Amino acid sequence: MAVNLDKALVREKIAKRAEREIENGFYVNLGIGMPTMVANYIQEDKEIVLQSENGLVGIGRSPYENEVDPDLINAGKETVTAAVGASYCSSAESFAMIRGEHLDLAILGGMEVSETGNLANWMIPGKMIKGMGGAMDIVHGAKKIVIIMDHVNKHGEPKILKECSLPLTGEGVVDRIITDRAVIDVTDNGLVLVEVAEGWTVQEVVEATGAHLQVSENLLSATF
Amino acid sequence: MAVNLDKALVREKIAKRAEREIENGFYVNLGIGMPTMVANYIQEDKEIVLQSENGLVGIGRSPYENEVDPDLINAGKETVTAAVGASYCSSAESFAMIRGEHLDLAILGGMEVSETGNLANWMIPGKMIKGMGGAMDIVHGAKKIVIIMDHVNKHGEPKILKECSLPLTGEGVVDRIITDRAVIDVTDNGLVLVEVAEGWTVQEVVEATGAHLQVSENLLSATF
Amino acid sequence: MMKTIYTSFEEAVKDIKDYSTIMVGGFGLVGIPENLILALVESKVKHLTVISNNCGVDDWGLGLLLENKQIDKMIGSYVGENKEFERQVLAGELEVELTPQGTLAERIRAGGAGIPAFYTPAGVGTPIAEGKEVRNFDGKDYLMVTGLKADFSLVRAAKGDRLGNLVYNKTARNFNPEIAAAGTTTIAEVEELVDAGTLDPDHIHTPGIYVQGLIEGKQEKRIERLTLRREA
Amino acid sequence: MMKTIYTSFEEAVKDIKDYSTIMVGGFGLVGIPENLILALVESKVKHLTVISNNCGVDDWGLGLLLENKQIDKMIGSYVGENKEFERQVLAGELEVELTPQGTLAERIRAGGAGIPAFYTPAGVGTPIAEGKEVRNFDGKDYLMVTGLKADFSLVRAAKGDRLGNLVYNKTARNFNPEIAAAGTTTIAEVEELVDAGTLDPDHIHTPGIYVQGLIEGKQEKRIERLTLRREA
Repeated sequence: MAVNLDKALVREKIAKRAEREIENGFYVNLGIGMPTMVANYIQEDKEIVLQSENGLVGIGRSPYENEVDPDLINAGKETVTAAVGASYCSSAESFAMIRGEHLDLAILGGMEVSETGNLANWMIPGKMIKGMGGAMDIVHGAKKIVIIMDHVNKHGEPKILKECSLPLTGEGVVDRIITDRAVIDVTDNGLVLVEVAEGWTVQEVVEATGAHLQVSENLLSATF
Repeated sequence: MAVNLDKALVREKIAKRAEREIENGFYVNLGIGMPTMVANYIQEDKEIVLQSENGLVGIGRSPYENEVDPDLINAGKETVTAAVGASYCSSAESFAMIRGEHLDLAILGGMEVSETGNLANWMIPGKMIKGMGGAMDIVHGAKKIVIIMDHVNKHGEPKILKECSLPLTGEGVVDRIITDRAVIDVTDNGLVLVEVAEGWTVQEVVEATGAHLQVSENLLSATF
Repeated sequence: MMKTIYTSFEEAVKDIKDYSTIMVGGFGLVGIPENLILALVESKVKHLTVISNNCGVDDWGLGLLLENKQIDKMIGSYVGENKEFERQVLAGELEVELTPQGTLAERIRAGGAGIPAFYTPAGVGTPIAEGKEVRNFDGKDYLMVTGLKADFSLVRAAKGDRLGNLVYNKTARNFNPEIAAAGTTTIAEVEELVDAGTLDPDHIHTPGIYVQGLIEGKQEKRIERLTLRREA
Repeated sequence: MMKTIYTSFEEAVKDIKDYSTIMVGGFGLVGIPENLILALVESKVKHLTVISNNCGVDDWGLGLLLENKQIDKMIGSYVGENKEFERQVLAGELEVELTPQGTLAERIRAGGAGIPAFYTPAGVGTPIAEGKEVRNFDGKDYLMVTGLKADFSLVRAAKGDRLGNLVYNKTARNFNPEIAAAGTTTIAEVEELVDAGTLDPDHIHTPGIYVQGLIEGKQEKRIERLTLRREA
């Protein structure tokens, strides 16, 4: 039977699971929204660097009121501080760094992911298009791309599909999907279910997924 | 009758005439060899900036012995100083500046120039090829390209030709040629003789030129 | 390299005429040339093509030009902070060209660096690939995109010297250095104008060769999303 | 971002194997990673492809690798300071690819920036255009050239911190920043190794993300053309 958690708790659960993707020593870009929350859960024993595409390598914690510098923000336009050992660069240099695949990991939000790793997360036809920002660059710009999102949309329909119905952000770019219900890898042989969240069964996850899901031989259950 | 000046004096004469191409406020790149000498004759009332393609905007005078910094050289690998208000940049940025046509003027040496403004100044077939260095970039990288060279080679043969016989450095890139005998502009309608040096006649210059030379209506004589 | 030092913002933007293409530095409201934008609003110049990552907010930055209907076309990567923008687009009053942010930054750099076109993976297989050449290098597809230049570039720096050398503060650097290089005429609004020789040549972010005019001004530096650490 | 801090140059280059492609910073003898090159000579690694603007002089810098016949192929823009270079080329022992200096710098930048190819005017109509695509943009011809990457990049900086952030001194910057970004593994020889947080984040030329290992060393800094001002 499906678990019911309030929205904030679901987001926290996904963010905490996503944090485990970050290895010690990683350079990481966190997308705007839920991915930014991942930073709140980074284990203290990990030394990592958060990159912000507006030109900061080494995002620090949020500032105390007396530390606020209006010239220092992250890509979500929030005031931040710089971590010890940070550096600033231009947007062109920042995206040279991204496009050149110098980041180890990017964690981004998603609207839909296809079984071949296509991602849609920037526009809904008929609605005002606000722009893709840096998402189209970032999906090509890290050694590993992890998408975090709800497993189904507000109508209960799968967001993991054979083909995306929405316009794409990138083609064949997703390596791993983390939802409130499961962790799914995109492989050359299709989608592989590698973890099932606490409170969910393999059967329930398979039924809530709109594409063929192989079950890993090493499937883990109730990992988060 | 042709004048006879020793080699050093000829070079000085050409360099001094080339200096007149530099207007107040110009950013200028001077090629290695004779063009570098032009810096010695820059009139004191002109404020100009010399760019060095190895990453210095604002070459200063040569250093006194106690000022030598082995990390500070020009593109000719000579020790220099930085002028007041200079800046350093990477080679990629330096050539971005050059390729983007931010320089007002480049003064370069030449082996041959054609009537369509082709330049050959980097290799002689059969001889060891040392490389083009930055010349191929610079000929596309300033608003005006001035070539300074002897009017004829050591065998007395013209260096200004209908077609270059040597492999090119750039095609249609030269705006003006300054030799020991004349100043010649490369125009859409061919070569135009605009100045004749002291001691030379129009006839002598025409005869020592291997391409058709129109004589400017505003021809100046004995200007240098 | 003698630069024009303006004493009024009105004078600094007076050469910007109708139908000009202008590039404007900044990311969100950070690093925008606030006073140059205000002067453009006052100047009533119109039919502008504006190249900038964002388009301000409804009552600040490029949003003011928008409100005044001075912009015909906007090239940027994200314009989501602005309701008037949405209204004008839906009403067909404003043309928009959306470009991935990294592609935008690199197109601007290419424009200033004399590179007419380059290849990037961003956007392959997406709506923005329409009409663009796709080319495979080493088994991977890329789009060809072209360099961008502007008649006028407006940037903001923390300090500028009288030879046009600029240094930026923290993330206010963003698009400013590449935009400074891509303008036929580049005007820098600086927080502090200093004498030549004051800035360390190793620390200069924008060499003066890219800058034609400077003006000192005081900025409001509005904050879009004040995010504070909760006291422990 | 934990970087390997080497305590011997021998150890710093030990992963560089025969047939590796290496990029080496420097212009002439300025800004070259002197001790890393010396360690490569000692290592006797061979069949190297070397990408560097120049190839040292007969008895210093990359000239030492050449003398030792460790280089199979050289990609650079000017190799005129080296007699042994000439001998090996004429004897067919050394392959050379000459590239205009600005194109070389930009190809290296492109390699580090994930740009597989771009267009440049340099070389159109010259021998180096042979075999390259020519394309017209806005009435002007350009050559398509490709990005360059390396298995190992060796750079030299004035200061480096333990997170790999680097700053360069004066014209010793040259090719080093772009080469640092284009190496799969980048090793920096620094004149002074400092703690993280020591360098001003606004003054860092190479962000630590590009650097995998660092080592402190003392350089000779040989001068190729000492040019002095005559005393008045």
